[in-house]
Amino acid sequence: MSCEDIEPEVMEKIQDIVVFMCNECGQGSANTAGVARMAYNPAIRIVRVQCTGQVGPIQIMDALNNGADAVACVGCCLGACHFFNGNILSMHRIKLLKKVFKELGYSDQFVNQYTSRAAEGETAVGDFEDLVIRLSNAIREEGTIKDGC
Amino acid sequence: MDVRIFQFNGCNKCFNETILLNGESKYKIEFIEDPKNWKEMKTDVSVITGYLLPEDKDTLEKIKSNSKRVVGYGNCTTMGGIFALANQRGYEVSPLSSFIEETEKVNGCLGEIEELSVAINSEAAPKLQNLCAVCARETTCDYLESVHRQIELEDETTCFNDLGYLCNGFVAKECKERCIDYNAPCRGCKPIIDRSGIRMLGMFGTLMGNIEVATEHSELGATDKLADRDDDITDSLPDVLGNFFRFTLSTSGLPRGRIPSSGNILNDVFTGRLIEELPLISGLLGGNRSISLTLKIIETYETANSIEVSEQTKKYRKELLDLESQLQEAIKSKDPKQYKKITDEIRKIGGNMNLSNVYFGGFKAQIDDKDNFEDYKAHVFDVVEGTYKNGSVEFTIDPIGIVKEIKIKEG
Amino acid sequence: MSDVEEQQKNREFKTDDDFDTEFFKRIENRSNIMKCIQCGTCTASCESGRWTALKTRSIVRKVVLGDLSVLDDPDIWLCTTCYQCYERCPRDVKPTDVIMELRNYATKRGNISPNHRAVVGYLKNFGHAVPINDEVRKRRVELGLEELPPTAFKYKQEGDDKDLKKIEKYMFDLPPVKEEKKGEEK
Amino acid sequence: MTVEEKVKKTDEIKGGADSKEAEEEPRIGVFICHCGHNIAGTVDVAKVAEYAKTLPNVVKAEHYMFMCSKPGVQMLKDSIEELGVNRTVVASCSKNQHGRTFANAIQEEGLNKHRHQQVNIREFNSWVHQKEKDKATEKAKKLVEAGVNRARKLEDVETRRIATTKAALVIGAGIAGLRASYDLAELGIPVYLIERLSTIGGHMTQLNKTFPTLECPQCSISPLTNGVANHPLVELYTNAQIKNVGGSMGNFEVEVEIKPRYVKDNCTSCGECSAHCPVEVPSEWDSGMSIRKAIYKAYPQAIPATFVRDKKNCIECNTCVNICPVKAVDFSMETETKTFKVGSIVVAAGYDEYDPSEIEPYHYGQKGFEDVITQLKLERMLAPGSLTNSQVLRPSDAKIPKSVVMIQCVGSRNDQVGNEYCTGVCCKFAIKNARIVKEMYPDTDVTICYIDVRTPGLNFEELYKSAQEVGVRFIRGRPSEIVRDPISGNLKVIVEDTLSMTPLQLKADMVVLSAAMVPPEGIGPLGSKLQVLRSKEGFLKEFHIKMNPTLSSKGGIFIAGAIQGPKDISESVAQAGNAAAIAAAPLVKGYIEKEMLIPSVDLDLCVRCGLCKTVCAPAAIQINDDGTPMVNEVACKSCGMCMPACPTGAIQLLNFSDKQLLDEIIPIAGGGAVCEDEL
Repeated sequence: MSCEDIEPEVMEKIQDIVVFMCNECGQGSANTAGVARMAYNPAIRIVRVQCTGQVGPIQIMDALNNGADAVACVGCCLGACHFFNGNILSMHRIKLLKKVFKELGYSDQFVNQYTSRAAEGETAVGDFEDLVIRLSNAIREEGTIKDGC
Repeated sequence: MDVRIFQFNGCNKCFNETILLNGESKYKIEFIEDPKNWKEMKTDVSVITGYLLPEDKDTLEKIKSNSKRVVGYGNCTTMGGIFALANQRGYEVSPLSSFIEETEKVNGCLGEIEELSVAINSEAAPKLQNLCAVCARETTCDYLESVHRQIELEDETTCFNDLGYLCNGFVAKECKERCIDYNAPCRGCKPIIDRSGIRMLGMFGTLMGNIEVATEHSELGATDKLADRDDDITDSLPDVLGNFFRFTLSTSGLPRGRIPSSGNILNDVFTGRLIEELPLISGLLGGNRSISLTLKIIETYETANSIEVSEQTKKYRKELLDLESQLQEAIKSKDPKQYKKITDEIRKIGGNMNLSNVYFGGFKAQIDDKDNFEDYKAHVFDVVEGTYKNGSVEFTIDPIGIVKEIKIKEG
Repeated sequence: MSDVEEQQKNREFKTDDDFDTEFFKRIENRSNIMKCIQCGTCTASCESGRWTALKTRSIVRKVVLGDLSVLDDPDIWLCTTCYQCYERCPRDVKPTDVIMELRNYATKRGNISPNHRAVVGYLKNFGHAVPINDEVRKRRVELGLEELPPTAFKYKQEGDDKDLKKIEKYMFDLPPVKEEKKGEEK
Repeated sequence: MTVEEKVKKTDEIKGGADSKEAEEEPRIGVFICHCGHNIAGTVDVAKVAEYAKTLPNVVKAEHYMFMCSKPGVQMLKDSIEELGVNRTVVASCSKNQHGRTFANAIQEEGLNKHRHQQVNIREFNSWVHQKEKDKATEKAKKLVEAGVNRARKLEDVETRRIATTKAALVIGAGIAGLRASYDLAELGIPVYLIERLSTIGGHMTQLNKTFPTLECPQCSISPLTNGVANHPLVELYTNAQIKNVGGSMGNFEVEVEIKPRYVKDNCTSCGECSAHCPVEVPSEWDSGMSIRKAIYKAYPQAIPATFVRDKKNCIECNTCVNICPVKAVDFSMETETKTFKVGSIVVAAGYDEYDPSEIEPYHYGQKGFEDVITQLKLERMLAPGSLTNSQVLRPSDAKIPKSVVMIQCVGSRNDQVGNEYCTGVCCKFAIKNARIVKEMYPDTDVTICYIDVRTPGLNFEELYKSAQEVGVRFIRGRPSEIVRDPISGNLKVIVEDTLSMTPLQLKADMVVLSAAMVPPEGIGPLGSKLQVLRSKEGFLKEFHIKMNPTLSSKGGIFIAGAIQGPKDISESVAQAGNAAAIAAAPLVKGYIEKEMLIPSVDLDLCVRCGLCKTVCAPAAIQINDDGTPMVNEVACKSCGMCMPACPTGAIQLLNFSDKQLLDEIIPIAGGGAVCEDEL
């Protein structure tokens, strides 16, 4: 499945996605994607952080509480974190957060963790597409996170 | 000073505790158990206890307009408390601050009466330390090797978190009830900061950072697709909400849950929790019969798994039940002296008013003849899937020990 | 097809169509199989392979490639499941487990080896892989034992027990010997 | 600086910024760049600028063709002068591209350069949403609003110069350590070289020939060993170990424990003592292939040339004390501890050869399997002046083997022993030795059993070819076991020739195992003393695998050679040279410039749990006696990993605090709470 297959009514609900990208590979890959003019969904909004290890559940919940449809962290590849293990720490926290969402009866696809490689724009765009597709699946199944509140 | 104490829904443990104020001559106290039908009159201080639902808004506004100051007393009022766990199933238990502007709040489960006096007199509250500062255990805060959910503590000097059990003490203030003294990790009823659950989640996620987990590739862009599947760690934390957000779910910033409700708030609070946590939760719930409910739950499980308890345990249990009926008398008569005496007795046996010391297999700390204790501990944690029933209590446990369904007919 | 023709056929180029990588996706621990480096430790470790034609490495290779002919290969029935290769594999490919699973697939296709089929037949008929003979029966009686050892089949006559019938169906009703050999089941 | 002073300093930085904020109201200048058509072609920049004007604290919002051009930068500067703008937001390209340009521009006008906020609306917006112009404009508005929100609370970040100690410490005197020491000394930096053993030179001195040119390693390394030993700026300490490491990048204090040699420096290396010593033990340096005395020199060319007494095996008969013509032997020497103040540390602790006895089927080291040896032992046999007189002889009966089988990947590429990596040098190593053996004994069958022959790079494939030419047999297959005939005692290697699908039993008079390179013994304690992180395999972890393979996880500590992972000599030398260069840079310059983008701790909120110390990869956070964390501002790498770890949010990174990030998140997440009572 690709982003083109998503129905317009679902796509309409995907308005704001906050993506925390680390200062190293994350930002690097998004810049590379930009330079290569690789189109992706305009709902993707990138926040620059020093390392994904800097992003805690606080930031993620802040984003969701302020209207984001989904949040993702994009860091360096596993084993290549520029600050040793920030991406792994972030992954563990997101794992717990996903579990919280499941326990609340939501889809666990509203928060996600990815990696990308600075030299490859397509990995960043792949992450974004994957994010949008997962979100669209979640919305199709049970609506957005904002629904019903 | 005119003090009116209002008991809203559910938990009346804090309301009962306010009986202790009754003896003091400087207060003119009125206890109001049915605030909806309260006849409005001007008052100096209104103390709100019990959990609050959206339909209480009008009543609360009425109280606010008639009072010089409003004090929220106890977790249920100030943060939603344990009943806010039902928000997981669509309830809207909300903190007092979301209805009216409160003047003071006294957190805690049970809220401390000394703090309440301070708040009523609008004195400056004493600055409290972090719970870890008064905890006998010592922390190294190293990355964890593994995470456990079972509480079988032999080690009395190492921090719960270092041992792989989740304890919210890092985000809690020092308190009187001190579950940590009874080998029960803190669940954070007096948080030191806002959104303590989320912060604690971040901390515990970090502590697990060294544990290797399986990763996978996504088909798009060939990047590591992470955090998708459960692993050993998340499996060892089967009830994140109950552990991290036991008292703070309504103020945690998490959205309201979408899991269908059973219709009964008490049952919804219990559903989804772990079997070994049930006695602790029922001890927190208050109600005039929380002791008998706790013991009922324990006994239900024991009978079904044919766990033998020692004579001493039986004696303690009987004493507790006796105390409960005496306590009800004291509450009825609003006699502070009698109330104090009985609660002290309960504390002596049950550890604190949350019954932290009453546990599966009996009483955790005080049991002298160790005849069967190891045995029934093993039984309890050897979770047995199935349905358990005993009189007014009926519950179903799934293979990992989560309560799937529970029916409690309130007596 | 004569032998010569078959040999010639084997020498032709194979194309992607000759392989079915999808088929083996159902194999457990597939990721382990995919990381095989074809070092040959398994074949060299194979106790059975020293006397028979079993080439564990090439079986694993065929699974990696998706060569369905491995299911028709009589070699997979030669493994004695001694787990020597499993122990020594430097990449944890678990070749023994792979072979066991291949046997399951092969059985479903009716490719069970005649010897194994015979064993199942014995089990079905006598309740034992090694049928009990008159001599043994006599001995048992002499020793004061029951004539038949207690197997499920001792109670076969109580035949109304549906559970036993059900087990019998799953365990012993093997697919018939297959005539056509080329992979049709996908 | 005492602990209190440091904490106070951390407070001051925070307090200083706060008070400044209180002094002046933020006046923000927003500049939107057209970037020709790159941005303006997709985003309606005028609308964005119009929107920016409506935001609070914005005193100027402009759009311009090329912000990075001279007039564009001048606009920025003018706004500071004319309107008193004290924070700037430029919405243009990425921070890497022109962020610095604008930051430097405002710095020229006297503003702290961290008061500039770069908003990327080109790479992150106009270039990737070229077909959705309306949405791109909306997104640009939100991004600019986020930038303005962020700019509002930006605090000044001080850049501080920290003087460095002009000296370096090198741990390990193998080829990498020697190279690094020599290069550092040549740059004019005093070097303390610490060696665990009694001689320098490391594993390289044990080799017979080096691939691919079959050169004599002793001859190649001796200029370096002599050069280092005689260099006026190098102080060499043998029998020495690191005891404690304090301080941080630029100013370390290293405590070193130096065990005595029991022979004074006036030793003339005459060898009388050794000749008369009655104790004989196997030589470690010779991989147990020869005998040494209790007072000994590891090998004739060993440096330092002074003899050394092995206290553990010495029977204290005092023969050597009496016989020494210069009275150099002194049993009363004691262990001393020295403290060195250095600016950089280079770790070149090398490797150990993997002990193959863990791999059960190969029976290495077991009785009856004496003829199963490792490559390093074979090297020692072949080396000049060896016990076998450079002959290859079977250890069991001292006969020349008629067949030699070499087994590759022993302990490498093996999940079962936990070494997933390919050591990378064994193929070359084995091919070299196979060729030498085959050339020495043309009648002997030499077989290499391999999984893959890995000989990348110039000259190595040629080596492979030359070995094939002289008749070395290559069999593709990993032997499953070595079996011994109980009667004749002959060894057989069981292997499948995977290429012909034939199981083989190879007759082997001698089996040589190409054992892996593994982290040296004692690397764990060393790593924790240095507070550097280690990889899963146990080697020291580099800062970044591609971009900075020489720096360890901690600033000021560099890694060289096989301690980072298996390497051959030339790679080790190359990395050591690089380590020396980057270790020398701050020492030669005399100072480190460090932006104080560091976390500050709110001691009221801090619960003294210490998790911030645990997560801090560069070990910049230390715990004081009272349990509060102390940030070492020099070591900190501004990653912010301590922030979410803190259970109370007491530790906050300057300019990246929870509140500042929240301000940025609010507009881009959709702006404001969705449903107030709930979320």
